Amino acid sequence: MLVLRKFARDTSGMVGLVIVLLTAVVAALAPRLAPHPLDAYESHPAERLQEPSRPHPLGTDNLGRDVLSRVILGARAALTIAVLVVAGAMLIGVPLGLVAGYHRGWVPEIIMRVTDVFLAVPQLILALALAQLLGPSLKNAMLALTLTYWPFFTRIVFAETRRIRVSVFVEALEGLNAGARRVMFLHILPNAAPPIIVRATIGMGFTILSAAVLGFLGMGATPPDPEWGLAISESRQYLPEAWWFATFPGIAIFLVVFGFNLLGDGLRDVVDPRLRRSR
Amino acid sequence: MSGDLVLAVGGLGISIATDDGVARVLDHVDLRIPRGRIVGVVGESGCGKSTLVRAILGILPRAAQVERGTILLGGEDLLHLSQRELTRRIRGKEISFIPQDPYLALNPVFSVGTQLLEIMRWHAGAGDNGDASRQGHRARLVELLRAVQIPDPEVALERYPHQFSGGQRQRVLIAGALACRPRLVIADEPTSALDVTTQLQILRLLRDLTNRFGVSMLFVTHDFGVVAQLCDEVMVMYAGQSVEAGRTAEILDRPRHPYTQMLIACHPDRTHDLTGIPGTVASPLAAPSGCRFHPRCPSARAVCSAARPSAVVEAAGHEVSCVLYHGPVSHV
Amino acid sequence: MSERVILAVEGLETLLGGERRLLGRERPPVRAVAGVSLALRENEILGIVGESGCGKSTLGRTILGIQRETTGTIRLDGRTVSGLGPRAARRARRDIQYLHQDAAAALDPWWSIGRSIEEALVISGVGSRAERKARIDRMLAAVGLEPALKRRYPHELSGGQLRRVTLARVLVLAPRIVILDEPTSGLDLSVQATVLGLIRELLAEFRLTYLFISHDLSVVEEMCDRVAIMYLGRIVELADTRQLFEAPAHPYTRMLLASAPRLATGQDLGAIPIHGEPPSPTAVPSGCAFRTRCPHEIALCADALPTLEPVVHGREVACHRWRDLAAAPVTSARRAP
Amino acid sequence: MLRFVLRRILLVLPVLFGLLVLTFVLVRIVPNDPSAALAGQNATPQQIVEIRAKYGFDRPLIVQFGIYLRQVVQADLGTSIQSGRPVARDILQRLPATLELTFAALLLGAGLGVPLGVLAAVRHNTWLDHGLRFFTVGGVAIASFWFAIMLQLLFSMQLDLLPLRGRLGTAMTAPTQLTGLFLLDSLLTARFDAFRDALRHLALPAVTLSLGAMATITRFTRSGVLETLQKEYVLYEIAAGYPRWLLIAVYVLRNSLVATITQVGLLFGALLAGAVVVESIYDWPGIGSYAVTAIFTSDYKAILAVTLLVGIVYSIVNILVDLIHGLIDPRVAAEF
Repeated sequence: MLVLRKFARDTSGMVGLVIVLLTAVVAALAPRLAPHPLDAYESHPAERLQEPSRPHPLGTDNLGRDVLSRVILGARAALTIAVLVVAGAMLIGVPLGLVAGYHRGWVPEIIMRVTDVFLAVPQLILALALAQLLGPSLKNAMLALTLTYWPFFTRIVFAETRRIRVSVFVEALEGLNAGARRVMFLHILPNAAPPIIVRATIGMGFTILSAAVLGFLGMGATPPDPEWGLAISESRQYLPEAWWFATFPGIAIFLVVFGFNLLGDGLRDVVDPRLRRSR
Repeated sequence: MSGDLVLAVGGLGISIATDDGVARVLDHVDLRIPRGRIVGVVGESGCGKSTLVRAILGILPRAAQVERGTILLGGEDLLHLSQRELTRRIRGKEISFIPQDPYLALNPVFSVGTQLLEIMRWHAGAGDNGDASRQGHRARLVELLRAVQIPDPEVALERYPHQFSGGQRQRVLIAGALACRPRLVIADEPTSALDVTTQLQILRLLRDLTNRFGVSMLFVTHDFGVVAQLCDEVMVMYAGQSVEAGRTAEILDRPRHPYTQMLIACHPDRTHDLTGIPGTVASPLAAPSGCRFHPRCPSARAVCSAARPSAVVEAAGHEVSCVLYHGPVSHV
Repeated sequence: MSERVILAVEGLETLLGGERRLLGRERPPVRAVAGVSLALRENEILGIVGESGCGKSTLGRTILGIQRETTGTIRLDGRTVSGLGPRAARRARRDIQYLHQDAAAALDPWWSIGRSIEEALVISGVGSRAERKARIDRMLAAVGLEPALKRRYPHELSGGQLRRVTLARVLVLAPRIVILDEPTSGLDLSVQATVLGLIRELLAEFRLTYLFISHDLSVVEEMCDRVAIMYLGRIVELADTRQLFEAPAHPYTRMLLASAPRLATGQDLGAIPIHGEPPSPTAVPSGCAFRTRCPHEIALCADALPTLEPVVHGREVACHRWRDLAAAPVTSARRAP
Repeated sequence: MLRFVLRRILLVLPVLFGLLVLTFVLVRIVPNDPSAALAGQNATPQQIVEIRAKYGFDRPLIVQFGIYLRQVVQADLGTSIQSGRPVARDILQRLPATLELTFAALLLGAGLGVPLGVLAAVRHNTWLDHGLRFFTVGGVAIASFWFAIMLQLLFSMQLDLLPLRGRLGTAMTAPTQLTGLFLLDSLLTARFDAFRDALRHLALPAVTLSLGAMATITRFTRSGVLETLQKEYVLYEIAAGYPRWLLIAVYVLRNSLVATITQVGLLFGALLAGAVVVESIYDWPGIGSYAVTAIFTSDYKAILAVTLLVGIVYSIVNILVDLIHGLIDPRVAAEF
């Protein structure tokens, strides 16, 4: 396909793809890759806050656990959260956007007004409030993120559907007397897919960041889970001496989110016809 | 044809590097525009009309490469000028441009007056920007808007493009094209987005104004009917080659080149058996050698694929690039 | 062409848009079609001609049924098919199909040509898979396309090929009437000729009737049996093609004919006075809509709406002054003999 | 234009109403016992009973919503558990600090982001463009709380160049309150020592907060300029002989800024969200750190009030964005 060939030429997009694939592999094989897989939950007070060294390349934390191992194990948590939250948000948001964009009348009106309300508060703040009300736990954090992320998909799908709905080929299908469901799911949805995919890709990175913030503020993962945001939060009182404790989980977050963003950005350029021509 | 040429394009060849290889968009184009005349350039899509226009204006895309040829404006080869000189002296000043789609050609967020006065101010040059000349520009622009029959020109200057109809916008653009007293106006299908009654009014205006201001015009179009209405002379292009040029009546009534003959025969005013021209225009990525029309030409011979035939003078000012006319005497 | 009327439209009116929003500027509806009556005869090509915004496309869409008529009746073979909801209207009018102006845009870019054509049959619930394939192959051959094309995608085809594909998609449903909306717009002259030739061949082969919407007078003169001229939602003149082009009766028809670029030498650009642009469809003048641009306007034109009245057999004009003007000479660029 | 403004404001009203419904739903329906939740963890049974009576939790939901609505309109947002003072007063007192921080970040982000974006577009597909792309994609990939800690680690703890936390040094008295923005107040009252100190304290939080905004603005300005450069009117302007610098600096930029400004409106939300994290790390006495403390102490009234306030501020900013939009592009205002 032309699109794939074009994407293959896009260096930064490919770098993003490689980072994302590597992260996926690391997450899948985390317990095998981590040098000290048991450090997820075991502590070794004797070895606390050791500088990076041969046995602990990234040092140890306040409980003597291997930072490298916990960073690797954290990848699994981060990716799981991202996939579940984005998938959940799409499951809610995409059909709503499709229905609101295709039909006219009060149902779309209500859907879009509710979406507006959700979008009027920054997602993170809403998620924080919701997570707090539901009670701090990883499960509730994910639920809060999902329940506040779907409007982004609704809005994109809505706009795309409105645009495609008035296109000539949809009118031609109406001339052939095609039904609403056929037009919506067989024609509009595939045509709206590229921006949805881009949004989902970037949304993965975004969700990893948000989840880390929730973890950092104590609204997400709970100790002793190996989660990056939580780890950085735990590290604060040991600064500036134990700099490695704070630094490496942050670099891990950066790398993974960077990978998703590069990938999404590359995909955007491929699917965005406006930027295809260069003058 | 007199020696008094405003513009002379000779043997122009341009290629553009694309993802799929080098496209030889223009192979060999000759074009002459005598002073005070309106010369039409006609051809179907992909014939290289717009590349020719962009080459003359010096606004070819970055990937384009001029391989050979000259573009002489009053004896000066524009291809040898830097972008800086083109901007300072040529574009908008010596050669101005009327674009295809009046709906898209004006910047929507600036008033019409701001846009047109900016051009005039810029081309007036440094040291000529005092209040007096500013008033002068404004007065001249109002005069021009009146000449293109924009009602209330003073008020019109303050208005935004979306407040004008398509025909009025095209009038504004014509006024803009004449603002800096150019020698040559290039009009790129300026009426194809307009309805026929509006089109005729615009064509009339162009005809009157070229006479009145003594400018020459290059008029690009795909419509032979418009050529018949407006142009003194016409040049026919096929796949990056100029194939025939001459007086309009001569070309329309006695076309010499097989392509011109077949194309004119496709016009519903000239035919009743709608058969078209067999085959399709070759991609510039894999253009045929020699005369690029030879794969579709019923009169093609072996020599046609060898080299592009040079132009032959067939009648006064009528030149054809086709071996059918390569007699022993008339060869130039 | 027979005299049998296959489609009769009576007093058709279509209002478009129109909304009143909170604190927003009120937008009155546009009468895109403002009372059109016409009869389409079996196996004829009836041209609908007018400038952009005259309502010719809306008329086509209303007759097709994807745009609902506000008032008026449409009878197909004597059967009333108007006054129905959108899907019911299309079911009742399945004998009418529509060819879109922009063939490239009329096909879903994600679907292969074969699937797009087959979908027309699937929606109509036609036949088994094998039967559909046979019908599609036959139709592709009829429009002059290779069966191998079925696996290609719209962006891989040329303008002429796409036009043939969209023709095949509507003809595979075996319609009796096809509304052709600017069927050659955007095509090069040489391609236009072959497409027009094909359209004419198909008329005979499938015993079709065409409503031919166009702004290109050269094409219309070549293709159509009869022509209706529209101005701001109304038909102002309806006549046999030859009659109309030889002796246009309505002042607007005269203006249109005189403006049209024709392939004839020795034209005089200034022969006919033409002024103004068509008024906005949201502010149609009272009485005769054309009076603001008409050189022959009298007081009556502003007061009374002229209706289509028969002039001679088969010819109708909506002008208060056609009798006075019939005497006046007409200049227009005529096609070369 | 007036009609346009009024219409924009009217369109926001349903959103604000929706916001009230949302916050109402959040606190009345999500927790098991809203009275207990509202009273806080250390409340006595007596307090819970009082709360129940005050908010009418024994009455039908619709009545409760009416009570809630009246309280909000009267700016009675309840008493904060952490400070023991009315939430509305707490918020009013802390709002200027947050505004100072977010505006500083926005100014920094736009001031650098717009030129960088134009540069990237003009040098499209060069190493500079690719480098800036790395920056724009990377800038939004950094967790702000981590970035804040890293900056503290480097500039405060290791190099000792800038203060670690707070809005002013402990020895410094705050300038007389006029606007509540320390930078502005200190300048207006000619307190240059306070200005210097406030600026030093503002530097790290503002840089932290602006990083993502700057990246986003750069990116949208770049694509806006690139898109505008492909427009037909730019081709016309080039053909009319506009020099390139004039074309880009005036004609292209103004069109491209439409996209950028829309983005700034959306970014403001991200900035407010970012302020929550950044303020709590730098101990910045604004709404954000207030919200975080509220979360830790389960101070529902404060959480709700902040959510409501952020929604209102965000809506106002977006009205402003639309107005600027209308001023830049006359077609937008003409639509209404």
